[in-house]
Amino acid sequence: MTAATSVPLLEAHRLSFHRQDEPVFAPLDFRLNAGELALVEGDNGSGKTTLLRLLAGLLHASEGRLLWRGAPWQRDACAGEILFLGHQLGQKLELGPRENLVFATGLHGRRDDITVDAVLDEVGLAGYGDEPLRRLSAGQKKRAALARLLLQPAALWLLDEPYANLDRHGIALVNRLLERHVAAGGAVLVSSHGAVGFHGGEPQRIRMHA
Amino acid sequence: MTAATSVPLLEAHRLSFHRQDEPVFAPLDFRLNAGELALVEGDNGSGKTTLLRLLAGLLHASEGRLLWRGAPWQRDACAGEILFLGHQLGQKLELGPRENLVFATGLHGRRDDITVDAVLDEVGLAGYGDEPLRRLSAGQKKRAALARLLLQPAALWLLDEPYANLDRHGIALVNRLLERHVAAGGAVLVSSHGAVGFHGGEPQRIRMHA
Amino acid sequence: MSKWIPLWLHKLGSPPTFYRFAGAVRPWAMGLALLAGAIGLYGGLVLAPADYQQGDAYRIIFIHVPSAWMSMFVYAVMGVSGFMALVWRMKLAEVVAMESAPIGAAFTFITLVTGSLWGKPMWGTWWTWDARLTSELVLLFLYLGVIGLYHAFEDRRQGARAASFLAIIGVINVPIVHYSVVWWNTLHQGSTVNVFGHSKMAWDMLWPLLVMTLATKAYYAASLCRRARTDLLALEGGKDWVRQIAEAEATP
Amino acid sequence: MSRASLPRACAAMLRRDLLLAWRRRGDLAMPVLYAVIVVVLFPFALGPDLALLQRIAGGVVLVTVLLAMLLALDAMFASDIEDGSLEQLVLAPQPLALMLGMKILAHWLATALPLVVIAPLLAGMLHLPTTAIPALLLALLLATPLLSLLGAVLVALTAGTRRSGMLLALMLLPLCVPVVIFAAGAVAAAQEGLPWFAPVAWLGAALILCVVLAPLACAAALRIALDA
Amino acid sequence: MSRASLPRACAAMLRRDLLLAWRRRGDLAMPVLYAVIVVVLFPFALGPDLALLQRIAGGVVLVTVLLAMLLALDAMFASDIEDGSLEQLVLAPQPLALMLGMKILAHWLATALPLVVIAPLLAGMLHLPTTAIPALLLALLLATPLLSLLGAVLVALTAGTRRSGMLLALMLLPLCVPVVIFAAGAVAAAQEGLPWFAPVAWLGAALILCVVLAPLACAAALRIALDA
Amino acid sequence: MSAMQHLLAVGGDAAAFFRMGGYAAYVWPAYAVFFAVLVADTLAPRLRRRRILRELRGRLTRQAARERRATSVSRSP
Ligand code: HEM
Ligand SMILES: Nc1ncnc2c1ncn2[C@@H]1O[C@H](COP(=O)(O)OP(=O)(O)OP(=O)(O)O)[C@@H](O)[C@H]1O
Ligand SMILES: Nc1ncnc2c1ncn2[C@@H]1O[C@H](COP(=O)(O)OP(=O)(O)OP(=O)(O)O)[C@@H](O)[C@H]1O
Ligand SMILES: [Mg+2]
Ligand SMILES: [Mg+2]
Repeated sequence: MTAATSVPLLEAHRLSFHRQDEPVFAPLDFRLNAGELALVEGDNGSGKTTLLRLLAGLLHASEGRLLWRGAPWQRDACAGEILFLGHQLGQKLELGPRENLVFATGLHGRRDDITVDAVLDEVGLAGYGDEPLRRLSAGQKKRAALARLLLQPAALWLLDEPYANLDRHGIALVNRLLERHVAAGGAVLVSSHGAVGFHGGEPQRIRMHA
Repeated sequence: MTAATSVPLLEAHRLSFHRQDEPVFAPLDFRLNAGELALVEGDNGSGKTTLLRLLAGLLHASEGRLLWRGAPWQRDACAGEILFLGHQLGQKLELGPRENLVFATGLHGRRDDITVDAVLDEVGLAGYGDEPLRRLSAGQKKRAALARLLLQPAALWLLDEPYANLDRHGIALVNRLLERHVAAGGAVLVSSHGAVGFHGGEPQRIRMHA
Repeated sequence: MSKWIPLWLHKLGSPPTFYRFAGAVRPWAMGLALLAGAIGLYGGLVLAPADYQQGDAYRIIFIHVPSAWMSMFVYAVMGVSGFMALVWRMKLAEVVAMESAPIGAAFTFITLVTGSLWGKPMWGTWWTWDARLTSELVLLFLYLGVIGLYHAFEDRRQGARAASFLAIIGVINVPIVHYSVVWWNTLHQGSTVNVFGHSKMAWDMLWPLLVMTLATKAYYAASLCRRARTDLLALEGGKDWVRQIAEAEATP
Repeated sequence: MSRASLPRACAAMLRRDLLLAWRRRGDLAMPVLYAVIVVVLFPFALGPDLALLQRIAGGVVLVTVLLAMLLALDAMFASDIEDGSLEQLVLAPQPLALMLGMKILAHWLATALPLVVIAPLLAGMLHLPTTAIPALLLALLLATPLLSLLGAVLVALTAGTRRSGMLLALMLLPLCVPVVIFAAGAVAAAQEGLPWFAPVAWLGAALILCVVLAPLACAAALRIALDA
Repeated sequence: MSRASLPRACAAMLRRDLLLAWRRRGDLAMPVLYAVIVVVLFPFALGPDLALLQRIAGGVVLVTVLLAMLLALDAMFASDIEDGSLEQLVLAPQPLALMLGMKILAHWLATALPLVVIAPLLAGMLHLPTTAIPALLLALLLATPLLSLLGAVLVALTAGTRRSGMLLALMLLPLCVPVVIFAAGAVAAAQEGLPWFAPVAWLGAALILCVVLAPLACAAALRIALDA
Repeated sequence: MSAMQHLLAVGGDAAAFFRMGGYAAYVWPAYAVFFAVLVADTLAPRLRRRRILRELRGRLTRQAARERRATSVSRSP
């Protein structure tokens, strides 16, 4: 994608989030450069999902500072540069994978170097393009959501447990996607309980403590 | 739990299930004795979930025979002996883990040797007993569902991806539960993409082919 | 349980056999329907004299009453085959029940429309909310409900079973339609035709009515055969005998 | 270990559904509010002609209450299907019909009873003569559980489908018509000072029949609809 | 790579929502059927007195159509919140207000328009004089989008809460009343052969104001509601 | 009176026949609806049959293609 400057893409200083005046996780400090991958680690309920939603701009930090490309985080500055994939896949169960993808590209833009069919093929949904998602298995639904990673342009990926429900081919697929994105200068934050097999150097680890 | 006779608990002969007259998986043959664990393996969309729902009695087999303790499968014969845990957890999001558990025991009966509080403690939800499930993290919801395994009496467990969304303590917990159940003479069918660490001998494997 | 079903029925119940059987029956039934229809209409529209009270308007009777009878008859058939579909899980019974529904709905619709067209000159209104008219309208809704429920399911066989269940529940409405004129005092005519005993109707008018009744019954048989054949093709898409038919018809 | 006894299972079912209703009490108040809105809007839509309002009051209140019930009916099993609770219920060793009967009872208590309670208020807003109010209440007390029971069977039938809303309405209409006819007949008779026992007796007889048969039908329908 | 242009994004939004509406057409037909049921039930509840029916026809059709719309309003964002689509919309680089405007448009096209189309039929079933039908249609064509827009703001406000149903109804009632008054005024005037331009003009003015402001308010409300 | 004679007698006045004693506006639409609905009921399954067979042939071709691909893939490694 774009610039691999010396300014980190994302930088957090003593970042924390409170629910009903109680901190969900201890204040965090980290910086993520373009071309880097960071793992968000922690036990169930330690606040991984909360952190990712915070970074995506769906929640407001209660304390601390968040910088995007060196400047204070602002919605408009990073609009369209962040791709967030959460526990809820954001896909319509009545539509097929293809229709869902086409809508997503209409909203978020798309890469020129790849077609929808090629994407569906790559995530292993060839032949299922027009089947309503409701009729797909758990793993197939997940793959349909992952297809967005291939098609949409974004500098930063925020992936919440992308490996859940996938078989070993699916896990390999996610690892391949991560490597490719990082190699192309993108940055990734992944939360996961194992299963990450990343071949591009030791990733940064962000540990969550409740 | 009960008898470890020579009659297998569950026996399938050329079992298959059709959707719109097309087979979802190739005809299956297997037998499961009390005190045994079987892994259901297969890629995404190969029919694991379908098989487990079939065995639970939620779907009707299209072809083949299914025997329960040697006699043809009948709803009444195995009512209350099967515990099924699917992708959907069957828990009410408005209720807390404790309320959900109490309801489940009201419906399915309960073991005498353990209390609800002890169960919540064991699955790592101590202190979350009265929090509505809606406010729990993905992994915590899963644990609330798994608590039923401890509290409910059942000869056969049918678990569909019990490891998804769990951290390593959670995975260890599931493995511990499986071992204990099998040691007590229960039988288990687990579908999973890895993560099973079973110390009670090499489990039987049921491979699904579309 | 399937032991109770006689052997010949069991054999006929196999889809390819029934497909061929229905194919053989259909032209005969259709021929009978056309012939009886022609005779009945000629008798009713041309030969029968005008009514001394209603003038020529009464000639609607030759389609109204047979259609009204069919609307109830078809529902009964649907209910019975629906019951068989549920109890014995017979594919053929499912097909018969589900393919009867649109035909029955068509006859019910005809009854309602011809009834209102008759009501305007006779009662001075297209529609009143009296017991027979309302229960016939309810019958139409029941048919539509059955059809809708059938198509709402993604799995056709499951849809057929659910819709059969609804059809069975709705069977109570059939006696209500029939006896509504007895139980409630209504605007609509009471029973005037009695096939076995003494009818209140002149023979000149009665025989075309009976012939038209035969015609509609034959038409139902013919239409059901065609629809059942079509449905079997859809249901048995995975089987060889259907594939052969598909490939055979691809050549022209 | 102890198997769950039947009374305990029934109690558990009833308790859970009422608890859930309480937790979602906002959603529950919806039918009531809806009925109030209708009754408030009518005078605005028709103009404040007292005699006219009085003339239609009984009918409007009846139709409104029944429609408000229909609103809530659609959701009877929806959330249970979505989160898999219904599967667990089907797998439980208890007789399904009985459990469903409990669910229907809880649903009626939570949605229809409040409507019946405010019905006199609604009737008062439309100036229904007080003499007709006992008839209205009795008719509603018989008609609402009847609709709950019949509706439950149909909702169960559409449980496996995606487009349940329309179908449900389509299938319910034929069932509503006779109920409305008898209930309205009772109210109209009472309003005119005539005896109104006969139509209410019919409703009662239908209710008794339904209490016995509907849960069984509901269980059968549900088993059919979920098997996919 | 290509950023999505604004017109393309709008088109994508509209297309998707209409496609979804089509896939769930069963649910969509629900308000229409619901309106039909109401209109069928009324004669039963009130007795088949032609003059009476004619007298109340306009008001009943108006109230029925608006209520049927309210029914569907609740679901405007519900499924999008549940499956996370709304989050994705908020994160998209497009102006949220515009996207929501498209959603409201699609919702109106899919739920209100069919109601407006069958309104003359409903009016006919209740024997409304044909002279009043143009006024009824025009009043509905202005009143329904008004309600969609206002409703959307309220739905957005209640999006994050669990008990949205009651809140929504409670907040919508005060908004419905003036709309009903003006619309019913127009129909009543037309029925009596009086000029009915003034009330319709008021509705039109309100609609124009809302078309501009409601999407912005909706976007602001949604951002507030989702941040939890 | 033979049927032929009768036809001549009545059919001779075709206009009167079509007038239906003043009730033409009710009788003929009724018959028209009767025939129109039954004709539609006859035609609908024909169209459906054609569509079903077309779709089935499509499915068969797709399946054949998939099988060919599957065998070639399993041979390659
Ligand atoms: C929309 C209006 C009408 C509807 C829905 C309707 C419906 C029916 C039905 C369902 C039957 C069959 C009843 C049975 O055999 O159990 C029937 C029979 C009949 N209808 Fe109508 N009808 C309508 C209007 C009329 C009118 C206007 C007339 C004539 C004035 C009429 C004359 C008859 C006669 C003579 C029979 C045969 C009765 C018998 O012998 O059983 N109908 N109608
Ligand atoms: N409700 C449904 N209707 C139609 N087809 C379905 C339905 N559910 C699943 N399928 C199809 O049936 C096949 C088997 O699905 P199933 O959910 O059993 O797979 P699975 O082995 O559990 O996969 P996963 O590992 O992704 O959970 C898939 O190809 C899927 O597309
Ligand atoms: N909507 C909510 N309202 C209130 N509390 C919440 C909500 N969602 C999560 N929590 C609480 O916040 C904490 C962090 O939850 P979060 O979902 O971020 O955990 P997580 O690290 O993603 O866990 P998991 O691995 O199970 O997904 C948990 O203790 C949870 O109980
Ligand atoms: Mg999480
Ligand atoms: Mg699965």
